[in-house]
Amino acid sequence: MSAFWAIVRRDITLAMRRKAEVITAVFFFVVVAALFPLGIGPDMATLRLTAPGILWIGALLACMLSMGRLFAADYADGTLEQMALSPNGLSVLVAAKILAHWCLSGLPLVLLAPILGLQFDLPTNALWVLTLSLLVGTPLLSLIGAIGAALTLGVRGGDVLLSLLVLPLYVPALIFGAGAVQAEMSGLGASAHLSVLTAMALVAAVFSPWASAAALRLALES
Amino acid sequence: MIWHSFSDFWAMGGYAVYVWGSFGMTAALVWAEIAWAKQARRKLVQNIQAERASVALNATDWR
Amino acid sequence: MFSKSLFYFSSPQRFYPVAGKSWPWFAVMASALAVWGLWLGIFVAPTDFQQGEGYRIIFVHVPVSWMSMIIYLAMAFWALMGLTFNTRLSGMMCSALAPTGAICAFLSLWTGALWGKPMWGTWWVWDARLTSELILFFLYLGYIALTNAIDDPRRADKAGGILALVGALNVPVIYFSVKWWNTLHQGASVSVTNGSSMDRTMLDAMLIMAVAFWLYAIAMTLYRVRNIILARERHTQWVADLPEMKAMSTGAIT
Amino acid sequence: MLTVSQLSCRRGDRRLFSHVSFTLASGQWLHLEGDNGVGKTSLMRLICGLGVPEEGDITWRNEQASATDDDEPQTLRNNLIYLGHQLAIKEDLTPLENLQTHAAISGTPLSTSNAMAALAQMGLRGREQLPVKVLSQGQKRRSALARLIVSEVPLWVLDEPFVALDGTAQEVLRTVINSHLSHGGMVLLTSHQAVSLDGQGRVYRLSA
Repeated sequence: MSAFWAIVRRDITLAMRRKAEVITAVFFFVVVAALFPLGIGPDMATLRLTAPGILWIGALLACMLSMGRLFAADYADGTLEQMALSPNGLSVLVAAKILAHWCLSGLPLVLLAPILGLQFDLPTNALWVLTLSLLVGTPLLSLIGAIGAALTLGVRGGDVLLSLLVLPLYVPALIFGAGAVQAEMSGLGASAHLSVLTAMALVAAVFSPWASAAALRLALES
Repeated sequence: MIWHSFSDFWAMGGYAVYVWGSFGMTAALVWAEIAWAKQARRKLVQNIQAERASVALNATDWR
Repeated sequence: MFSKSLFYFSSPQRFYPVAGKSWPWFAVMASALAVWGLWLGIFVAPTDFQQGEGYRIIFVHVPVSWMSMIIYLAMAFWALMGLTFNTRLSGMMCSALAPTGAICAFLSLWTGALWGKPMWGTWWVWDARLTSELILFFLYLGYIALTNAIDDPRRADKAGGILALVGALNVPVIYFSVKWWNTLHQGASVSVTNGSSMDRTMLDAMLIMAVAFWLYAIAMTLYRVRNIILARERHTQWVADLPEMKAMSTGAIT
Repeated sequence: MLTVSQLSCRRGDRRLFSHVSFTLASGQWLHLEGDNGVGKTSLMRLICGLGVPEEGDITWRNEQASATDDDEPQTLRNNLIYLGHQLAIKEDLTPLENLQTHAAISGTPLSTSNAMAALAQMGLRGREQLPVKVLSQGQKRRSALARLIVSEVPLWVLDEPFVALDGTAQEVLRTVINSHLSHGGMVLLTSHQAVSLDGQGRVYRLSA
């Protein structure tokens, strides 16, 4: 277990010594969310209706943006092969990297979302549900994205390929995440959506590190 | 046989664009897929033959 | 006995002639059934009293939609075989299936849109089936793009296999999530085959067409897997000894 | 004891080497030699489980080695340290942090004082807390080599360990390897220059 936390700490330390990359993804989220009203028009009723979808798609793209770098640096400098040789098992270390990725790219979005939701005139209860749905949903995005990042590691045009592979797999997360906020606003209650989202995140938490580790071994063997 | 005339058949009861659009695209893609696979095979066989021929040629030249 | 013969033919060298002998039979049967099914579907089946002649689109739409799903399941099956038993043929079968699957998914979308326009008055409806079909099409494209981008065939096969399995797990989740989303939004949930009272001839024609597409997919896959085997094994002696390698080369020189 | 028997490796269409066999027992070292591109690195990666051999076996203490995620302490993967062309050093971390992270990954217990001592032995005294990016190429390699000093595994697989090191550093490395051999360790290494080490050593010439 100490190896797990060592990797989490190392990845966060590395990111803190190069803050620009983390800040870029967060800034991207803010800019995208600010551009949508300019494209749709300032009508508050429309904005309130579209806000959950816009914020969720923004989060999804921001997560995508940083996903390509998840394993790239460790692959390039040989740390990944050392991880593959670790007696702790590669999948445990991959899980640590996914957790660190979420702390750096998912968590800031969760914290920012209620502020951006205010721009869209979301009611208070909807803001809470939005934050909660992102809190459960962004780990799911990191987990699914990790499989794509591992599969496309070191492949020609990997970044574009990554989005082609991963975005379709994000559909359920998007539907239930944005749906939770819409259900709350329409008075149906969000608990059903949030439980499905949680269940999907838990399944992905079991399956994704294992599948990613298998894909990473392929990248190392070729 | 349910059609009374040829033009009747083509008109498809007013749905000609939709029905023939569907059947036509299906036929076109099936044809394209077959042509593509056949061409791929022809190219591949030629490539392999050329490769083998060049290996044989170089082997005699260098001796 | 079964598993023994299974592994016997899982060698590309042994499978190559088997595939070569069998694909023409599947192709002939597929063409014969397609002619029969089209004859029944276009010339014999009566006009639908609700949808007029427009319903005839189902004779391609339903078979290609079924095939797009069956082919993905077949890919997931071969992916599982490849990852558990480590047989080389499995990955080749997987990548041989994908293009036909992608074409079927595209045709399903195309014919679905052409069917939807006269029936619902719109080219596209965000219902569970059409949306899942669209995602399925993206999954096929992703698989093809990934396997083509990786140069090392071993990694391409295995990475494609992982992707196919992850996708296969996701398709039902996507279907049910879109379905739920749709009911919440009170959208149209119309099925192409309203199912209630289909004429016997219509049903026959549709099933015959479905079998024809199935056989077509098998023939195409066998044909394409031969190409893949040749490309992978190009430097082996058995490929050099193939009659087709010699027949054409003497022809080319003289 | 490490036993490699009838190992063959293929890279794409090209066969690198075939039917490589050797054994390596406690206290022994083996110098892999061969022209560029003959597959020395590939052979080392196969032994580490970072590749799949076309045919042949690798056994460790008479057990088949496997690359899968099994946690049994007996497996070869848990008994070796691999130092490849890529140093697995993070430019933004200090040598001390790099060493500590690596110890955590490889499951080696390591106290800060031991880590400092190892870095000092590699001649990095006073540079333990500087980011690696300000160090020279040779110093980077030395901070990677400090892993050997703190490691507790019997088999060392070293790909060109002497490259880019000055005379002093080479001498230190030789001392470290000799001490490992005298404690019953095994060393498999490649080098473009002749290697003189204590203990029982051999040269294995790899050819296509």
